[in-house]
Amino acid sequence: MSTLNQETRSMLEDSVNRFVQGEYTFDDRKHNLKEHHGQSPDHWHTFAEMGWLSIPFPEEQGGLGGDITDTLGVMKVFGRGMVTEPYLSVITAARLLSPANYKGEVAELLDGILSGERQVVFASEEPGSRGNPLAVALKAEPDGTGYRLSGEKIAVMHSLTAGHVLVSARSAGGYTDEQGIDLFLLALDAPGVEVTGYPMMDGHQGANITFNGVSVSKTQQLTGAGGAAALILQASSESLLMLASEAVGIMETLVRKTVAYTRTRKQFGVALAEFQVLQHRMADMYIETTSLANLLAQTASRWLEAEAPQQAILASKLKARLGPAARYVGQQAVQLHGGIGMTDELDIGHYFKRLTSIELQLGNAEWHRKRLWREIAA
Amino acid sequence: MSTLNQETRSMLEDSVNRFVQGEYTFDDRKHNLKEHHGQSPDHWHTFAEMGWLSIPFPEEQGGLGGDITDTLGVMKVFGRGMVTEPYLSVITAARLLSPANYKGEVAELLDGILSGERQVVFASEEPGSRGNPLAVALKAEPDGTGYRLSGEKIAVMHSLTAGHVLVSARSAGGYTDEQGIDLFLLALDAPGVEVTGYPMMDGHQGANITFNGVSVSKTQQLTGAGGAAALILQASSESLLMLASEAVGIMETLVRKTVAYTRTRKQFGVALAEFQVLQHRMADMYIETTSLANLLAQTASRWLEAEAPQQAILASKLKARLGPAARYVGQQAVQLHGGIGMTDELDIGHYFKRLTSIELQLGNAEWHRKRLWREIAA
Amino acid sequence: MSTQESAELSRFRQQVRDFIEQNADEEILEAGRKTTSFFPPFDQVMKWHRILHGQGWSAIRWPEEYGGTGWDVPRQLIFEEECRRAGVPLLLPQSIAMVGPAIIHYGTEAQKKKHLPGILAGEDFWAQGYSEPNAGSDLASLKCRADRDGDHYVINGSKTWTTYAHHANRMFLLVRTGGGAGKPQQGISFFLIEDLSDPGIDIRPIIGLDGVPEQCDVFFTDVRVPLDCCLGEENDGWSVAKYLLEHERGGGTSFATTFRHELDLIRRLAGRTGDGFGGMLADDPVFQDRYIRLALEVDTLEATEEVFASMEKGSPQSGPMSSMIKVTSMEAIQRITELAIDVAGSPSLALQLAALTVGSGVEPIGDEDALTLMPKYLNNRAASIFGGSNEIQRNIIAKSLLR
Amino acid sequence: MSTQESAELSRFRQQVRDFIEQNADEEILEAGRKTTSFFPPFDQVMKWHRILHGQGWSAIRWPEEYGGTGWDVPRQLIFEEECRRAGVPLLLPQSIAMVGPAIIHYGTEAQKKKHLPGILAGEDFWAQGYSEPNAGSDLASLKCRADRDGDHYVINGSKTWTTYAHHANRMFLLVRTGGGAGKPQQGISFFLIEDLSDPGIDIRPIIGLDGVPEQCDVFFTDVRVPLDCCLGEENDGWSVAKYLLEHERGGGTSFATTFRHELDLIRRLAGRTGDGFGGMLADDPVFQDRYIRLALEVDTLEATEEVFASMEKGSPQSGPMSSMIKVTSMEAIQRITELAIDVAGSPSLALQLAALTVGSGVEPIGDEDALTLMPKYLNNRAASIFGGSNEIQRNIIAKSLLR
Repeated sequence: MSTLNQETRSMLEDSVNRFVQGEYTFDDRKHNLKEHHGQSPDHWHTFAEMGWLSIPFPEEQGGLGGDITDTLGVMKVFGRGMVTEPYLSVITAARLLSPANYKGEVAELLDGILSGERQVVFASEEPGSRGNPLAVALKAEPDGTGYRLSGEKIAVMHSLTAGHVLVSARSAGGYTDEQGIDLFLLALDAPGVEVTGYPMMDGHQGANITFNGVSVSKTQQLTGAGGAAALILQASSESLLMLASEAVGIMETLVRKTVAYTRTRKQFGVALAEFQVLQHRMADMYIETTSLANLLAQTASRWLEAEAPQQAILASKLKARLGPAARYVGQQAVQLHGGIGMTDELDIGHYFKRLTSIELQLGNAEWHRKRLWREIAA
Repeated sequence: MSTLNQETRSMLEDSVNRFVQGEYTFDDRKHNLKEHHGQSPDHWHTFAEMGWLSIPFPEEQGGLGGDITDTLGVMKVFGRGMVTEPYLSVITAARLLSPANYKGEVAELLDGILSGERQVVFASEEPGSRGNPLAVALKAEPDGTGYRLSGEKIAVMHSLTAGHVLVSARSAGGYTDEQGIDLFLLALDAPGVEVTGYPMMDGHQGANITFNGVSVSKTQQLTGAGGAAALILQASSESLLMLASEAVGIMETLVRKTVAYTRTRKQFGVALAEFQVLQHRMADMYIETTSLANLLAQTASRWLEAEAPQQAILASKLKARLGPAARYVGQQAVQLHGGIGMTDELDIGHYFKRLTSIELQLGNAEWHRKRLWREIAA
Repeated sequence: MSTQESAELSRFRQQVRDFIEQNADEEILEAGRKTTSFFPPFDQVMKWHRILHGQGWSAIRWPEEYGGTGWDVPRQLIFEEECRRAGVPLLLPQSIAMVGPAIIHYGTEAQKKKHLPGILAGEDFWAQGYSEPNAGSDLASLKCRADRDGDHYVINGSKTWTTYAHHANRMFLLVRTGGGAGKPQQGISFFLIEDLSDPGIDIRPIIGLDGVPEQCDVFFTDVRVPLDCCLGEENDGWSVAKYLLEHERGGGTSFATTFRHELDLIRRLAGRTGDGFGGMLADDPVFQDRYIRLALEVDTLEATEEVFASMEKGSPQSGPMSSMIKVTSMEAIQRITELAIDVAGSPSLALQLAALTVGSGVEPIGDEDALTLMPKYLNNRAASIFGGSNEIQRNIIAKSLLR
Repeated sequence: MSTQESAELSRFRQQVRDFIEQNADEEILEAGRKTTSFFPPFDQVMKWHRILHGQGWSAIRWPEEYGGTGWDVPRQLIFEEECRRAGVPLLLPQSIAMVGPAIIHYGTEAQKKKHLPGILAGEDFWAQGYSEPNAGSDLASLKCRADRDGDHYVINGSKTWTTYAHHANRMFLLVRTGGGAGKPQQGISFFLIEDLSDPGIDIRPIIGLDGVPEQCDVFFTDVRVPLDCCLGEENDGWSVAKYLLEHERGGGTSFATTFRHELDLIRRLAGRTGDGFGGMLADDPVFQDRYIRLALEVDTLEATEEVFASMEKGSPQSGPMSSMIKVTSMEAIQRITELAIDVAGSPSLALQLAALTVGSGVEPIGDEDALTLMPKYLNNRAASIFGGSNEIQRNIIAKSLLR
């Protein structure tokens, strides 16, 4: 169960709701995408001001003292609004700086993050690593005072507005080994760091980042040598948890909008909602959505008691169940809207695209099912 | 394309139709199952008399001079009637005796088969061999004048009324190797042959046969030592082809009967056929059935030009496509009939059970998909 | 997926485990292994019912004042988990989970006194008479009727799909007592019939796809029953039926626990079954993928059962979620039985009625774990038909969405 | 799955192969690679059309007397296989496969003379005007109307989902010319519009999910066209439309050939894509199983196309089978594009409109084969909507079964 009390959680969710309904309409979102690549500084300022950036951080570090499950309400509403700001990316990356590493530069950076002035993101995925955060090929070769990093990270989310990046690298062990992975904090404009940014089809910002023998010192290393696997798994698990909540928010919205549309739209002189085949399709959209919502609720209620490896399994289950649910609901929402659902003009297609993106990020359902089998077979 | 002319084929199909409609009603079938384990001597006599047993054998051996594709019309109508007689088993086994081995005892046996007096079946499957006819573990150990056979065959169809069995055994090579497989012809009452017969849930007769060091001579060996793979593949491919035609006959019947039932049966005061969800279900039953029928038609038209390995691929494709089609059509026929479809009293459930049996025999769809991948990857 | 369990609950679990181990004899365990539908072999499950009653554990969800255990939800689940683990049959739902709670809620004191002790003790078995030959999922159109004649009703008509009526001594049923006007649900009463040996009652078992009788047709010809056999108000039987239905879905056995047991069995079998290329099926990633898909469905179902259990019944959400549980659970078990026959392959085609009969002493042909798989596959085709077909459930969900 | 080919056909195949190799330049091949929908990039596909016309190969299914090739079916298929193999774009269907055959069948001599040469040569491109804002799959309810005014019609109304109207110079469309009585299909005429530059015609491209305009809204305000623009009888346009529809399904391009090409591409990519555990996706049996399932669907579709091609059109079987081809082919390509994005994974999420533009010179981010996969997935969501949704097709099939 969550750390914050119910009242605080409700207050937070209400404030997010007001923001999305008041300042993040579909038209606002379009404008934000056009003018700010979907990452408006004003919005980010609001996020900080409303305390959303502080939720899962200890009070002694200026946070609200909540935990990651306390952010799920925010994510769900962000799903409804298709918010493209880097909330998930920054929160899950920043959690790695706190509390164990809260000192010196790291503390300064975290303070800046909570106040909305600075951003950090986590670069984990590599070509062919699918959802496996331990499939690290990027090399960290020891040299005198520190390490030299060489390799490539892909699908790094929201580095556009970030000053720092956390990057996983391997100093020892074989590909996918738990031992031998390190986590480094470095500035995105450090020499040898080459960022190729691009917009994604869901309106979010992505980047591939190449590290051409980048020098890092040992003070930039977040754990003891080769011992970063636990932190990396944490970031992965927490990201998956938050993504699932966003997906539920989107799917609930699609069910609601599709039901509403079929009541008004007529074909052959009859409202679409009168056709039994479409009724059953919507019943199945409801079943898929509610299934994921229930699994998420149960997962959240068990999250804090679970150890890190257990959280990884819970997260994989969520993502594995999310895949088919998101695909079905997204596709059927488009199908039941017909041609208009295929257009850029209507929000439906954008929800669908965001769901598709969530499905493929951090490992798709197929990959997570493989991971789950390995766990139960082990 | 087939060897017999269209007129002969039509005549044959008409005669089978008359038999099924006149002497093989659902009640007749029940009686036949109760009194003759589904294998009435009278029926078999008819089969011989009408020439159905002679279709795919050379004229010089007393056959009609057709090929295996000429039996597909018979099998389709047998599907409609849920005929439980050992037609497929005897035909595909007897084809292995002809024409290369047509001499001496074999010729005598084949003559007896065509005249309906004798029967032979093929024992191929073993525990864990799934659909792979080359997965032979049954041992053929050379001893002086011949071999000693030790091992087990399962799911041997229709040995109840057969006097002889063809059995695949391995004298050399590793499990699933093409080389080193032999095919022996022996009497089912030979010493050391232990038959455990049982009825199957579809009304057909099955048996597990254990070979406890059974002595066979070299004259009982159908090919050169270790060289029976081609014949074995032939029996497997031809069985699959015939099974597919039976399945099409059943599925077409289920579509027809389900459509008819939903027009008369009412719920909430409305004929079931008026419910759009059930209409679409029937449309999908039609699509699955017609897909398989079309694939079968195309396969049959290409069969004779194809070499043995190519036939094996064509057969695997058929069986792999048959699986989901048969499952969907069978299940939906029961579902749309509701409770009554679940009873022993109505024919629907029996069609469903026969389809389920066909699905699982000679390797299910999953196994054949694996075989197909191995072929295209090779 | 188990989280830490409190010491107290662990002690309780051990207590349950010990009791089952000491009291479930081989016959009962054999019945557990040879259960191929939602309804275990009758004689053995009733024997087990009476043994549990001796311990006061036959009605784990009833209030204590009526002889229930008074256990909280975690204890109920632990009890069921241990039952599944040990492989004892689950008690038949008709008496304990269906008519019992309805009598507790709607019964007069006299009705409670008369009926509850026999249910609790496993002395009586109640059959359920809802469906009729021309009213499948459409209960409201039922025609079996009862006419008043002095201080009796006279029942004429028939019921079908009545599970285990040929074993039952009592029966609850819906009959039409009111006139033809108004909605078809109106004018229906909920009757408790004390004695099925009445000569006007004719019970005919129906052989199912699996070759055994489980359901029955029941015919009533001028059957006289006293007026006080009516549970709840006359003509208001629909309310009782609806209460019972929702109670059954929410408060009944956890499907997830039962289904997980089936998946375990399949995985064991796959570990012993060749894949036709020299390996074992359990090592085939395609099998593994299907297995995990289904395990995930079961986990998700468990989550939904949890959410539903904590939900206020009769709320706008509880209706569609109850239908969703029916749809998802029945589709899950159907898909599980499909995986089962796919793993078992052609050996599952042998018809082995004798080996399936408890106490027959007949050995199964082939793997014993495979013996039950085809009967389960066939029997479970009914899961999406009975108790309101899945089509009806989706109609209900759509209706609530479009409201 | 190829059987022996006759020496004559092999020579023909070689001739086609040589011609393509010598005539398809890099721009055309790039357009082939960057095709992400049923409609290749316009400028390049029309350029290829004109090159084929130079060889007399632009209308492979037209009769020779109208400038077609007169090829038999095996030659048509070989031609298309070779086109797919080489990766050249397939010609746009609207002119050659749709309005062309309709003009051949229903046109007056004057209409044939006026329109066929431009279609054949690729000088004209015809847009199709069927759907309207409030008549999606329900064509019969269209409202765009034409009123007679002397020796002209005056068109008012609008059309939507008009593919490539922004590139077209001509348009065929269905308009309402008759009164309101009778069936809604009655009173519809099939018009041929010669000049889309008329100021009363307003064409507005619609941006799709994939970020590019493919469809258009087209608005008509007092557009005057001569009376002889009507193809077939006035008020009998429904017959023309139906003829065209069936012709399109049966006689058009083989979907199977095209889809097989997509599967090849996915398999290649899977051979280069890591599975997250140190292996390659192509070696994963779960991928292999999905791949074979889809390959089988494509093979089955090919068989159905063959059966349909040899079937008499207008027979009781041809109607439902035509709908079945629509359903199974569109579901097959949708599932193929799903496999594609699952294989490509997160790299397919990058939006790369510039790299997708032929001749832009912009290099794709990541694997070039993965560039088109997401646009294809998104674009093909329309496959089950346009041209009579899959729901409509299933209605048609059910109707014919229940007849």
